[in-house]
Amino acid sequence: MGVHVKTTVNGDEVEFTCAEDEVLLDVLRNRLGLTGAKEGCGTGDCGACSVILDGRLVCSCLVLGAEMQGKKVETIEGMAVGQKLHPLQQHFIDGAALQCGVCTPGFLMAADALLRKNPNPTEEEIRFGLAGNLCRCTGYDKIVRAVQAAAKEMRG
Amino acid sequence: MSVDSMNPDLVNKKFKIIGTRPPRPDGIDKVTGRARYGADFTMPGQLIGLVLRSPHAHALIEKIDTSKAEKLLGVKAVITSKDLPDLTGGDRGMFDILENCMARKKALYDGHAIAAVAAVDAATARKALKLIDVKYKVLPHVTDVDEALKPDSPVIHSHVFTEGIEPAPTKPSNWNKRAEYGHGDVDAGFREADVVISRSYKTEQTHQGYIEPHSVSASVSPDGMAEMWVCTQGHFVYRNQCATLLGLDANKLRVTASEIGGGFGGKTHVWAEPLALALSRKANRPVKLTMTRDEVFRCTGPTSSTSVDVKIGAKKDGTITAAYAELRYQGGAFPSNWAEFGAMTSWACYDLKNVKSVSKDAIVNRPKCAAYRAPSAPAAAFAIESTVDEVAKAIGMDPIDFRIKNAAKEGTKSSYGPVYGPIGIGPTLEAAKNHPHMKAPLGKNMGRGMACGFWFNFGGQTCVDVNITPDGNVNVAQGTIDVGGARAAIAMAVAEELGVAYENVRSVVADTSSLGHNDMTDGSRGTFSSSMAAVFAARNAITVLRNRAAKIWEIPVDEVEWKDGAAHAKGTHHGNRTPLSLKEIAAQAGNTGGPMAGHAEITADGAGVSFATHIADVETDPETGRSLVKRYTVIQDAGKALHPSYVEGQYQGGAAQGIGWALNEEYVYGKDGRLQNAGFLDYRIPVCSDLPFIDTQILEIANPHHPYGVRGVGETSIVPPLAALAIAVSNATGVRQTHLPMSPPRVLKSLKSK
Amino acid sequence: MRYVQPGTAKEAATLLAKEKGKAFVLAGGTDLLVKMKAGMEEPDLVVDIKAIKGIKDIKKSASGFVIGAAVPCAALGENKDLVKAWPGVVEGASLIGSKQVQGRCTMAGNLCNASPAADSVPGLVAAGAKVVLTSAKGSRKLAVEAVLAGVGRTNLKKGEFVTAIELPKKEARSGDAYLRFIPRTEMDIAVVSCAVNLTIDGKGVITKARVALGAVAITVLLVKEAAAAIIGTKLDDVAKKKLVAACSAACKPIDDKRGTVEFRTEVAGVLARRAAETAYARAGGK
Amino acid sequence: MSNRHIIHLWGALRPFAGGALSISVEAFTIRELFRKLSELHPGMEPHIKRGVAVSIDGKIYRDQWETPLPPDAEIYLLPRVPGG
Repeated sequence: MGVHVKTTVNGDEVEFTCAEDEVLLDVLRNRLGLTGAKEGCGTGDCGACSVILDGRLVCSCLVLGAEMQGKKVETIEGMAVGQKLHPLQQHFIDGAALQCGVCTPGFLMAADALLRKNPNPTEEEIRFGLAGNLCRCTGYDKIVRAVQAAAKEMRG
Repeated sequence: MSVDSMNPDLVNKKFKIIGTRPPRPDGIDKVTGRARYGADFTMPGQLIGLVLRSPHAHALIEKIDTSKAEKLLGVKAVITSKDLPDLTGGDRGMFDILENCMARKKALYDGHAIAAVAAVDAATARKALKLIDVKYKVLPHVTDVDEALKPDSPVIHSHVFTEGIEPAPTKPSNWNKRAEYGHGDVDAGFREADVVISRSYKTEQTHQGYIEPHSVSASVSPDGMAEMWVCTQGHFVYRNQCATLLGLDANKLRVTASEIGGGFGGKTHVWAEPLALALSRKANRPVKLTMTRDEVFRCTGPTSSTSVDVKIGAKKDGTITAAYAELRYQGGAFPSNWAEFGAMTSWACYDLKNVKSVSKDAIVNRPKCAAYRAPSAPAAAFAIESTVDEVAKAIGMDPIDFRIKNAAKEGTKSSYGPVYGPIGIGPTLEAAKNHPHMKAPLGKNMGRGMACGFWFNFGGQTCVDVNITPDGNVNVAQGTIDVGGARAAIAMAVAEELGVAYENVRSVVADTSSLGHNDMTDGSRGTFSSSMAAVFAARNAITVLRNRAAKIWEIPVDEVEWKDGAAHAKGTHHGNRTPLSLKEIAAQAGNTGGPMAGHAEITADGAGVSFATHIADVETDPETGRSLVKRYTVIQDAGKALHPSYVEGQYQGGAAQGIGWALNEEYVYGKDGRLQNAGFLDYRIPVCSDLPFIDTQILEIANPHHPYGVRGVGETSIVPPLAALAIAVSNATGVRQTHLPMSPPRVLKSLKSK
Repeated sequence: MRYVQPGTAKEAATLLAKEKGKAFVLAGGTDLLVKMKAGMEEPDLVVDIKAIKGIKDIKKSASGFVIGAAVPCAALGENKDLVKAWPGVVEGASLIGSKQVQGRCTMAGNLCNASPAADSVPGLVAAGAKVVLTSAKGSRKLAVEAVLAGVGRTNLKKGEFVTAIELPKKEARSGDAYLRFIPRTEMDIAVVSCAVNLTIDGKGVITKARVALGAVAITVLLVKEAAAAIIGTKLDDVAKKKLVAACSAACKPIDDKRGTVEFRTEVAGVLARRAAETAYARAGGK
Repeated sequence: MSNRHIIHLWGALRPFAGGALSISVEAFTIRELFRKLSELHPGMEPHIKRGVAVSIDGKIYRDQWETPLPPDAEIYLLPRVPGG
């Protein structure tokens, strides 16, 4: 029973053994202690568990841990560099783009994935880029504004 | 300190920190994934708890056989209602909560808990659930509010006889309560009217839709010592409820609130928590119980579906002569007062000579309703504001002028009884009238709607401790849960009072063993009441600090005053002393009397009622019935915005929830009484691309009952959107929309009747 | 449950053929894992096909495009040649779920999940796409519409799985388009959907057309009457009216939580008209 | 100074006062009011225990039973409304 996997998480090589039917989200949370990704639905409908897998934004609840052999996973825990917050993180705080904060890690991963592909998105591109992430507190207003501000800063 | 002894002299004070927008103390934790929510906590040796739920809407539980599940390797406890004996002492409300947590003789709705297991892991617990054998006798069910009120509806509780009707009924029914509010003579008022319009409206059931499912970790020892880590809007209330239901001493049950991933009223009473405690007690191991999203929708507390009739009479000059409403709400599988609260709020925006609201509360085979942001008010406002709009048009008056003419003001006898003091409905309407949004041109297939909303705010029991650390910084312990940035606002209030920098103050939510009882963060009370307590606690701390400075200086305390974060000696003898900073006083605390602190334990009454006006533009596709919101403006009175960003956030969040309710969110029950859309795929809350920016305008009409003039701001913002959008879609399509949500099939069908 | 990740299609097919219990192919997993989470499926064997050589590639050839079964939908939109040739197919595939789901889901998986509301399928049907099915014995090709047998059912044989989808070469003066109706702007399952693929002559007269409808019957429908309604026309108002009528007539929908019979029947026609207009414009028609 | 007040009742309390819309009670504080209401109309006691809000000249009190009832104040008893 179980699958032994070697993979890279936030640049660190990690090894774990998981059940064959265990999803990446549970591996991250229960085996690797990375609880930044949240289970809001477990069915890919809320985006709270978003991580970046080999450069693509995915819901970690819809990926098996067993599939992770030799992959590169990026999670919210790897977003800041040392003490330096990523501009998106800083603008989310400064712009009050979070209230309860439970969706925030997922939004930050999605926004990061968006800006890597499109450093200068329109408001509409931001809104559709983040449409896979549900937020119930903010009405998305300050989230979109924070992404705009971060994108501007990152473009220099 | 009693509230009335406060001096509201600071209402017009020039603030240094209040009104600015500093970062929140939990910000970095929340953007780095470090913040710990309900499910992010692990207890040593913890088991995983899972719940078996009824697949039937209404069924007798004839037999539960748990023996096979108990024998499964790795299963440490299995519980049924037998493990939760009735310890409520005749408190019917608590008994209903108990029965809602775990079905007793009958399953009352699809998803009602029947049994629960705790096992070494989730896979084992899942297997165990399948081994529990339940024999049901399926009973006829009812899920619609109007059906439930019919005489031939299947009776859900044989002990419920309609309250509030004369003579008292002799047969039980699903109509649990009738109530009536109002004054004057509505029949006479309708006779005076030039125009009378009657309409009937329906709203479907919606859920708060918080992104974090309920999660609790519980540990009970054989000596009665217990701990709970839980996401909740009120850890003290959860403690009290759980202690009552489990027969524990409240002092021995220590509850720590996790960060909360949204609540909006949905985390105001217990569901899974008593089950986790009972499992832990039986297993003598910690138990973690986390709901799935499906469970959140099927078996926590959504809000009522409603059916409302409205009749308004008005003269050609725009005076409303009579207003009548009958409100029918279902409260789920237990008796409730939701329709009554709807009746109380229904006409609160208006100054009416003749007004009457009748409420009928109904029981149906759906989950027990919980509060949802200004509970009961949005559906009532939808019906009333829609009819107000129609009457205005019928007499040829601009709907906003018609509202201004009839708006409640200071001295108005409210529809629920009392006479209003200074209130904000007029200013929000005037602000709306003058807002550029009202004059912006509309495109093809677009319509604009505006509507008002009212909500009672409240205060309640609150504690705050302010502790000065030896290095001269400040710790604040608050007892109300922070749902949207309140820790920042509370720290700001303390910093403002002490005259220190915001960065020198840290506020945390303390556990139930560290403070006295605190009411929940509900009723828009969190920041209102905790900031009031924080101000008083800080002022008490200043008294201590002045005393210590007096000792250091060896002068009378009357000759020490506190300003700009330091003790200043005053009077002719001492005026030239260098002020003593908080840091300097703190350094000498040990030899001036020991630790320094200020406390406040208060009942924060005087929250003051709240009003808002919203403006919405929508575009409706006439060929598909789909409506998109193109522009949205919220205007609301905040009294005083401590941290304006978080006040705006409350306005925007409430508006977005209301937009979802108006357009697409609804519980869909099948003929079998089962919920068909228990997930975020088909329970459609607005996504980012569904919404425009939501403009906000904060009015500040100081609340004289708060030291800084604060009013609660959390809830009122969800009241107007249902009506504002319904009116906007009606204007866009030319067909009055009377059934929410205005889902495309419903709107397209209404267009056929044009 | 066992999880295997074979390196060849033949190996995968053999594993699927030999399994006595419930065996599933894992490509993106965005349907399978949801069903597992809900307890609707409890696989004994999951065959992850993503390590099969070439199965994540998009190849352009003289006869069109070959899209590996494990190509995530997000990659389709990144392939400029594919977007240019088959914008409607890419539109459909790019509407499945969210950006997150896009990073994983595949057209082959979307097809084999056999939901009548599958977003990528009408576009493939309208395009005349074929699937390549591989078994231990070899491979065969099947028209996309022939794969579907009913709700959640396909005509694939045990031990057989999709290794690629073949899109024909885009004809001159042709265009395709896909539209779906959802209540929100994103994240929903299609309540009704339509894809149109058409070719015009130098005068703008439609010479060929394929019209496919989704979520209005137990499978995606290829509606020949709808195509006939516009062939030989310049998509004038009369032709559009006939197209709308033909599409609505072809609908055999159900009432469910997402929509009603009336709604689906009516909106199918609306979408067909709008999709045809877009396809016609893409073909160069004015 | 008179401490006699007209107390307006909401619907659910009226049956316990013979259907009256309001009753007259002598009391200086909310606590005294509740005590006298329970004595005069025992049927109201369970409601008071469950929670009654008191509107005094438009300001709503839920918990502060020491609050004085000023002369000629307008006093309404109301159900305690929950919040979200």
